[in-house]
Amino acid sequence: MLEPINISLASLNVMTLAPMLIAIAGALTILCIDLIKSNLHKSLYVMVALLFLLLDLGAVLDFGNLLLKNGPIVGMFDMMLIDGLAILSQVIIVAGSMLFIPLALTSKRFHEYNYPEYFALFLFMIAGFQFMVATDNLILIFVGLETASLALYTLIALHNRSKSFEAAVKYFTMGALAAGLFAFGAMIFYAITGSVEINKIATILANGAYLNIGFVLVGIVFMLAAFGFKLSMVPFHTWTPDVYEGSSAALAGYMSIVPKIAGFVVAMRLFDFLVDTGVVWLQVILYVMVVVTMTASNIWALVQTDVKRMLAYSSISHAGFVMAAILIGSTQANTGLFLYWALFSFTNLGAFSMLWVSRQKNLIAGQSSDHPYEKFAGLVKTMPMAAIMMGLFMLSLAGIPPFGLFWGKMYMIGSAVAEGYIVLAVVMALNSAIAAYYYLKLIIFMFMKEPISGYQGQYLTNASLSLRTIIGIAAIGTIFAVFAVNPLLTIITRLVETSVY
Amino acid sequence: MQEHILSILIFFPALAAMLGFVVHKDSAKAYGVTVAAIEFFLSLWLWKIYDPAGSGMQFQELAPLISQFGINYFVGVDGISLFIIILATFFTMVGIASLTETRRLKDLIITLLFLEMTMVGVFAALDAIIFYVFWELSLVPMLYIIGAWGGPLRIYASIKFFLYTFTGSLLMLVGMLFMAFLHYKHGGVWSFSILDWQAMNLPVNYQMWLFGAFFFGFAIKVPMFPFHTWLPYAHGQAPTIGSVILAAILLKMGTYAFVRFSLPMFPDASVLFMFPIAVLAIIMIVYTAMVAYAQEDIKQVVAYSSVSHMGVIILGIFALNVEGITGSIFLMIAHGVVSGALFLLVGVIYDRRHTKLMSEFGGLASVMPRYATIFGIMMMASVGMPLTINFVGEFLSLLGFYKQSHAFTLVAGTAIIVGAIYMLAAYKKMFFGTVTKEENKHLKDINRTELMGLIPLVILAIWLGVYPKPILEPIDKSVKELVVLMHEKARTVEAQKRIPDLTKSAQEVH
Amino acid sequence: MEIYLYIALFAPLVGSLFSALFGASPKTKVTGIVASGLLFVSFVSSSILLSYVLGGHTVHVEMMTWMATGDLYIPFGFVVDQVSVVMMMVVTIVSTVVHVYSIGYMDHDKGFNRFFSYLSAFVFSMMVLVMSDNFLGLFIGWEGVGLCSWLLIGFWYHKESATWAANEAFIMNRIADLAMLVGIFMLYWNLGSLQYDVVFANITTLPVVVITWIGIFLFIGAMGKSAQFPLHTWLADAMEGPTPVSALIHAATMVTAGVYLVVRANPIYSEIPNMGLFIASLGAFVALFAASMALVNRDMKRIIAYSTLSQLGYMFVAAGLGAYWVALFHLMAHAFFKALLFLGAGNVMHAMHDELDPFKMGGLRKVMKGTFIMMTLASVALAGIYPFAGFFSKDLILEVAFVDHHYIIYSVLLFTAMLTAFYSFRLVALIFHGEERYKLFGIHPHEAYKFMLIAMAPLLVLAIIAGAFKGSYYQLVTSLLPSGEYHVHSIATYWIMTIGTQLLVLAAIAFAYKKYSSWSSVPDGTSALEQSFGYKLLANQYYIPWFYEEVFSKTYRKLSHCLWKEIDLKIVDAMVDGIAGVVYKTGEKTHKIQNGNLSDMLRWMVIGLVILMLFAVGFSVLAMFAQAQVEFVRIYIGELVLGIGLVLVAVSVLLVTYHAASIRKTGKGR
Amino acid sequence: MEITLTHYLVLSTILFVIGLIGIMRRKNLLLLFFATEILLNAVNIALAAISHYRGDYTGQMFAFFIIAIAASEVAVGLGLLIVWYKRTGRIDLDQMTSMRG
Repeated sequence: MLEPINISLASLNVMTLAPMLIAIAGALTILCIDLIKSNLHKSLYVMVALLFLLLDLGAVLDFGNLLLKNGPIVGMFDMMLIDGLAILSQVIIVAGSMLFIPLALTSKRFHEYNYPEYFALFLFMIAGFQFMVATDNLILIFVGLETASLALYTLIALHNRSKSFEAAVKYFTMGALAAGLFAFGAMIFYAITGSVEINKIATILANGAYLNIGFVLVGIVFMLAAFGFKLSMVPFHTWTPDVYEGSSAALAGYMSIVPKIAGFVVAMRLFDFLVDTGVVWLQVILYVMVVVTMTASNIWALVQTDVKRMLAYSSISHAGFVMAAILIGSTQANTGLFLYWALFSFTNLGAFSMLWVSRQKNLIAGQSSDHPYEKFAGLVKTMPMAAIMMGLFMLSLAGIPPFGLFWGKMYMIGSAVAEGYIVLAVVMALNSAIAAYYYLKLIIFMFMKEPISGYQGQYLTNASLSLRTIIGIAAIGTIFAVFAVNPLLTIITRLVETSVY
Repeated sequence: MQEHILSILIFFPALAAMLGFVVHKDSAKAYGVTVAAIEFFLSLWLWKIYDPAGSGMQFQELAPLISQFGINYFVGVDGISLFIIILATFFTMVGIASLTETRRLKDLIITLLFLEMTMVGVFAALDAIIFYVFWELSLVPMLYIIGAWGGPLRIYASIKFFLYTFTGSLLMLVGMLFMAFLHYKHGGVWSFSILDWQAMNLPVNYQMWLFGAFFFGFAIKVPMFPFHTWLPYAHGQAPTIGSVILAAILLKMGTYAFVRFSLPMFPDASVLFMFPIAVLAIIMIVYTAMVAYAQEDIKQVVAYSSVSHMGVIILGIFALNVEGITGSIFLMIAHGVVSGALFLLVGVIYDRRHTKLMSEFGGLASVMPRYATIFGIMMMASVGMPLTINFVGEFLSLLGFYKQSHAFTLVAGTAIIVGAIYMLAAYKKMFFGTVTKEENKHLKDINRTELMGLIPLVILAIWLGVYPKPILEPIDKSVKELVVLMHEKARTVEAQKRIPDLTKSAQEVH
Repeated sequence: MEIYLYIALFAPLVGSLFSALFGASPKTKVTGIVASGLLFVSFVSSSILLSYVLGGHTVHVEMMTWMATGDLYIPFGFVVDQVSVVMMMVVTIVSTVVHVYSIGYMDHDKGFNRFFSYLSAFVFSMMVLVMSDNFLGLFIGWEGVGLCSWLLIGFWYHKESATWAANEAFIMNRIADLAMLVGIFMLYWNLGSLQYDVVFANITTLPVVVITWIGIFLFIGAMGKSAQFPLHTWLADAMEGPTPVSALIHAATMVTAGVYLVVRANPIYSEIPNMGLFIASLGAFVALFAASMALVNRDMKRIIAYSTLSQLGYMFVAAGLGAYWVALFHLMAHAFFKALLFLGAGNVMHAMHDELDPFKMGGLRKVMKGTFIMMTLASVALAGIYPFAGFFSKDLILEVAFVDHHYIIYSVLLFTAMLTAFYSFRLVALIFHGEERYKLFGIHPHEAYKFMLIAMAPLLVLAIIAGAFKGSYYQLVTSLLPSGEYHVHSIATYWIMTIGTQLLVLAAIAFAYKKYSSWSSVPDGTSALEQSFGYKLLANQYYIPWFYEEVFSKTYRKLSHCLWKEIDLKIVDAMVDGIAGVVYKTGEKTHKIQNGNLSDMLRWMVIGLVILMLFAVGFSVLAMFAQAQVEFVRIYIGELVLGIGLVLVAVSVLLVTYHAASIRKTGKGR
Repeated sequence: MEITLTHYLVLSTILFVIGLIGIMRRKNLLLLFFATEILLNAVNIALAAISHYRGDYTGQMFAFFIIAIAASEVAVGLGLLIVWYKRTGRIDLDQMTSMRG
C-alpha cells in the first residue's frame, strides 16, 4: 500500500544538514580519539571541539551568505528550513558554544572535563539545538529539542556534586513533563490541521478562519507550557534557579544563553503567526506572561543570597523581557530580540565566567553555597581588576549605558513603543529599575564593603589564561557594544526580513 | 583641534582616568589636579573661542553611531550649556585640589575623572541617547563615591540615590523612545537628535504625555518635591567631594534638561503644567526651607537648602520668558558655586571634628575666624545678598515668574525670608556664642589646601555677583532663541499668550 | 565731578577692605585711623559735590552694566542730585564722627579691626543706597546695610542676646524686603525699567490700582527698614550692638532709609489717593506708640531707640502728607542730635562699665561734664526747643499736619512731643543728676577720651545750628521735591501754636526734672506704679515681642520640626521606602514557593497549564457566544488598565500562593 | 457502537491526565518516570489514531519518533536515578531539597 518513493538527491538538498553534521562529526571524532588513546588531556578535546565548532560556524555563515542572495532554503523533504531566524540563532548558538568551551580549561581539575564524552555530548547538544532552529517541522523540533535536552541533563550531572545530580534529576523530570506537553500540543495541531509543519498549520488555520478556535487555543496552551518551561516563563520556571545552582557556573551561563535562543526561535515561529493573525487571546496571555515573568522573577532575585541563584532569576527576567518581542511581533521587535540576545550572551557569559573563575573546590566553614554575596565583599581591595570586570557585567545587566545590554533594552523598549505598547514599555523600564537593585547589591559587596576573612585567596583560584581570555572578550564586547550595534542591526534586520514564519 | 574641542573635553578626563591606574598612589592627587586643571583650561579655551554673537549650537560634531536607529554621536554647546560645562570642570578641579580624603585616594581620583567625563558629556550632548548615556553613567561613579567613602549609612544612601534616579530616568527613556518614534512616524526615520526634536511640532496631548515621562526623570534628578528624599541621605552620607559635585553639578542636570528638552519640545505642555509645577516649586522652596530649619546636622541644612534653591531655579525656568530662564540658568551656576562652597566648608569642620551635628559646635567664630568669615560670605551668598552670585539668579528667576503669576511669586519670594531663617540660625549655632566644648577650643583654622579650593569660589561668588555680564550675555542670547522657538511652536492660545513674542516686541521698540 | 562721586562712594569701601585685611589680627590702631581718614575724604568729596549741586547741577554716571537680559537692563548707575546729596552729607558727617569716636570707644575691644571693616562697609552700602539711580541699585544698598547691621548688631557674637537680635533684625528686614522686591517686579513689568527717571516720568501712565499696589509694596519695604509698626521690634533689640553702631545705623542713617525711599519715590506716592494719609496715620501712631514705650523703660539705649522710632514716625507723617522736603529735613536734623545722644550714651556706658539702667547711675554730671553738656543739649534739640535743630524740623511737621487740617494727627504729634521731652529729660535727670547711686555697685566712672568728645563736637554744633540752614536747604531740595511752604494762615495762630508747643514741652521737661532729678533709690519692681497694668504693658512693649515669639517663632519652629519628622521622614520618604519595601517584602514572602521540592515544582507546571487551559476554555466559550472573533480595541487607556490589573493580579497570585504554601506546610505538621 | 476518533482522543486525554496526576502525586522517582512515559504514550495513541483516521502517515512517524525519544529519555533518566540512588540510598523526591528559595 505504500507508494515507492522516488526522490532525486539534488532535491533533497542534503547540504542543508551540513552545520549539524559537522557538529555530529566532531562529537564522533572525539569519541574515536578516545577509543584510540584514552587519558588524553582535556585541552585536546577542547581544541578539537573548538575546531569543529569553527567549521560549523563557517558553514552557518556560508548559508547566511547564500540566504541573503537567494532567500530561504529548504531541503530534506522540506524538513529543513534555512531562513534568517535559523541563521541568526545558529550563529548565536555556535558562537556562544565557542566562547563556552574554553571555560573547560580551568586551572583546578574538575571531574567532568576528564571525560571525552563530555565534549562529545556537548557537540551533540549543539547539533540538537541547530536542528531545533533550522526547521519548522514539529517532529524535527521535538527531536532536536530532546537530543539537546538529554545531552544537557547529562552534562549537568557530570559535574559530580550532590547538588548537580539533584539539579539534573529535577531538570530531567520537568523536562520530561515538558516533552509530554509539547507532544500533546503538537498532536492537537496535527489533529486540527493534519500537518506538523508550522507554515502549513498557519495557512490551514488562516483559511479555516480559526473556526475551531477552541482547539487551537488548547494546542497553544500546551505549546505555551512546553516553551514556557524551556524559556523559563513563570510559572514554568521553577527548575531554573535550582538547575543553575546545581550545575557548574560555566554551564549555567551557557544554559542561560544557548538553549533559550533555540527556544525563542521556535516560539517565534510558532506564536508569531498566531499573534499576527489576531489570536487576541494569545496576545493577552503573552502579555500577562511577559509581565509576570519579568516582575516576579525580579522580585525573587531581590532576596537571593547566592550570586549564581540571583543570576538565575535574573536570566528568567531577561527571558521574560525578550519574550515581549514575540508579543509585539514586529520586525523591529524580532530584530531587537536577536540584538538583545547577542549582547546578553556576551555580558552573561562574562558574569558567569567570573563566577566560574572564583569557584572553589571546597566550601569554607559557614559557606552555604558556592557563590554567596559575602564571598565578594571587598573584592576591589584584593582583586581590583576582577572587581571592575564583575562590576562591569553587573552594570551591563542592569542596563546602564553605554554597556552592552543597554542597547538591547533600548531597542526592545523602542520596538514596544513603536507598536503602541506604551504600558508594556513602562513595565519593562520599571522592571529594569527593580533589577538594578540586585545587580547593585553585588557591586556594593565588591566595592563598598570590607573583605570578610576566610574568603581571601579564594578568588581567581580557578583562573587560567583561557578563562581570562574569555572574560576579556566578554568585557570588550560589553564595553564596546555601542560600536557593534549598528552593524548588528543592519545584518539582523536583513536576516529577519528574509525569514519565514 | 578647535572643531573637536568638545570631544576632547568629554573624553580627555576619561582617558586620563584610565592612565591614572598606572600612576603611583602617592602622586595620584597631583596627577588628578593636573588633569583637572588641564581640563578646566580647555573649557576656558572653549569659552574663549565660543562666539557670543553666533546663534544656535556651536562646535557641533556629528558622527554616526547607530544610524539604523537614528543615534549619532552628536555634541555641541550654546550659551546655556557652555557655562555649566565650565562649572563642572572648575568644580572637579577645585574638588580634587581640596581633597583631604586619605583612604584609597587614587581610586577616588580616578572615579572623579570618570565622573567629570559624564558631566561634561551630559551638558554637551545634542543626541538624546548620548545625553541619556552620560546621564545614567554619571550615577555609577557617584554611587561608588557615596558608597565607598561615605558615612555609616552610606550603602543605604547610595542605593537609594541610584535606584531612585535610575527609575526616573528609565521612564524618561521610554519618553525619549516615543519621541524618536514620533519623529519616525512623521519624518520616516528614527532620530534622537535634540535639534530634530525641537523642530517637531507635536499635538498638545502628545506633548502632555511626553512632558510627563520626561518630567519624572528630570524631577527626581533635580530633585523636586516630593521626589527629593534621596538627596538628604545622599548628601548626609557622601564624603565632602561627593556632596560638592552632587550639589554643584549633578543636580543641575535635571534643571538643565528641563530647559533643553521640556521647554522647546513641549511648549504647550510647559504652559499647561506651569502652575502645577510652580506649586511644586513653591513647596520645594518653603517646605524644604522649613525642614532645613529643623535639622540638627549642618550638612543636612545645606542639603535641604539645595532643594529649596532648586525650587527657585524650577520656578525661573517655568517663567517661560527670557528674564526667568536666563535667571534660572544663571542661578544654576550660582547655586553650584555657593552650595559647592558650603559643602566644602562643612567638609572642613567635619575633617577636624568628625561630626556634623551643630550642637557639637558653637563659638567657632573666635576659634576659626577665617573659616567663619568664608562661611559667612557663602552663607550670605546663599541667602541671596545682592552683589553676590545668587542674587542675580534669584532676582531674575523671580522677576521672570512674576510675569506669569503675581501671587505665586509673592509666595515663592518667601524664599528670601525662610532662607535667611535657617541659614542664620545654623550660622548662629555653629559660630556664635561661647566655645563650650573642650574639643573645639583648639581647632586649627582653615589651612592652605582648603583655602586653595575656597578662595576661588569666594572670588567667583562676588565677582559674578558684581559683574555677571560676561556670563549673562551668552546665556541671554541662547535663551532668546529658545523663547522665539517656543513661541513659534506654541499651538494653544494660552501658550501663545504666556510665552512672549520676542520678534514682535523687538519691532515695537524700533 | 564724577571723580568726586566715585571718591565719595568708594572711599568707605577701600577703608573697609583695608581694615578687613587685618580683620583677624589683633588691634592695630592704623585701621581705625585709615578708615576714619577715608571717610573724611568721602565727606570732603560729598561737600564738593554739594557745592556743585548747589550751583544747580546734578551728576549722573553709569559705571557699568550689572544685569542685562531680555528687556531688562540694570546698570550700576549713580546720581548726585539735590536729594541724594543731602543724604550723602548726613551719612558722611555722622559716619566720620562715629568712626573717630569709635577709635576711642572700641579701644579695648579684641575685634577692633573687624569693627572698622564692618562700619566702613556699612557706610559704603549706605552710600550705594542713597546714590543709586535705580531701584535695584537702591536695593543693593538696602540689603547691604541690612547685612552690615546684622554684622554689627551681632558684633559681640559670644553674647546670645546680641546674635539673637542680629538675626531678628535681619529676618524682619527680609520680610519687608520681599515686599520691596515685589514692588520692583511690578515696576519692571509695568514700565520696563527700574531707572528712577524713566519710572517717575512714566508712572502716571499706569492705572491707579497698579500704582497703589506698587506704592504699598515699596512702603512695606520702607516699613521694615525704618522699623515701623508692626515690624518695629527689631530696632530696640538691635541696641545689643556697640553703641557707635546704634548711633550711626540705628539712629542716624539706616533706619531713615525707609523715609528716604518714600521721599525718593514721591512721584509714585503723589499719584496714590489716600496712601499718604495712611502713611501719615501710621507715622503718627508709631510716634506715639514708641514714645509711650520709652516712658517707663529702664534701658538707656532702648529709650533712645524708642525715641528714634518715634521720630521716624514724625518723618513718615511729613512724607505721608506730601511734605517730602520737611521729612528729609527732619531726617537730617534728627540724624545729628540723635547720633550725638547715642554717642553720649556710649560715653556713659563706658564710664559705667556697660551698665544700661539709668536708675543705677545718677549724679554723673560731676565726673562727666562734657558728656553731660552734650547729652543735655542733644535732648533739648530732640525736645524741639528754640533755637535748636529739633525746633525747626519737628515743629514744622506739626505745622504741616495742622495746615493740612489733619487735626487728629496734629494732636497726637503734639502730645508725643510732650512725651518726648519728658522721657528725654527723665533720662538726663536720672543719669546726670541726683544721688550717685552707682556707688552702690562699686563703679568708678570716668570721662571718655578727650578726642572722642572733640569728635562729637561737630554733631553738637550741627544739632544746635542745623535749623539755620532751613532756607538754603529748602531752595536746594525743592528743585527736585514738591515744594510747599507750610504757613499757618494767621500770624496769631502761628504764634499761639509755636509758643504753646514750646510751653508744653518745657512743662514736660520741668516735670521730668522735678520727678527724677533727685531720685535716690533703684526701683525693684515692687512699687505700685510698677505693679500697675499700664506700666507693665508699656514695659513689656505691649507684649508684642512676646506675641511674636509665641505665635510666629514658636509655631514656625514647631511646624518645621513637624514637617521634617512627620511629613518628610514619615510620609514622603516613607512612601518611597515603602514602595521599595513592598517589592522586597513580596519577594521575601513569596520566594519560598520555590521550596526545592520536585513534586511541588511539577505541580506548579501543571497548575500553570490548568490556569492557561481555563483561560482558553473561558475565551472559547466567550468566542462562541459572540459568534465572532472578539476584537480588543487597542487603546492606551485600555492597555493602562490592563497593565495595572496584571501587576495587581500577579502580586495577589504570588501572595495567595505563598499563603497556600505556608498553610499546606503547617497543615502537614510533622 | 462505532469507535470514532473522538474515542481515541478521549482515551488519550484520560491517559494524559492520569500521567499528569501521577507526576503530581508520585514521590518515588521511578514511578515518576513511569508517569512521564504514560504522558508520551497517551500522545502516541492519539497520533496513531489521528494518522489512521486522516490517512496520513505523519502522525505515525511522529509516534515512532516519540517512542525512540521516550526510550532514550528512560535511559538517561534511569542513569541519573541509579547514580542518585548510589549516592543517597533513596529515590524519594522529598529529600531532594538542598536547593531552595
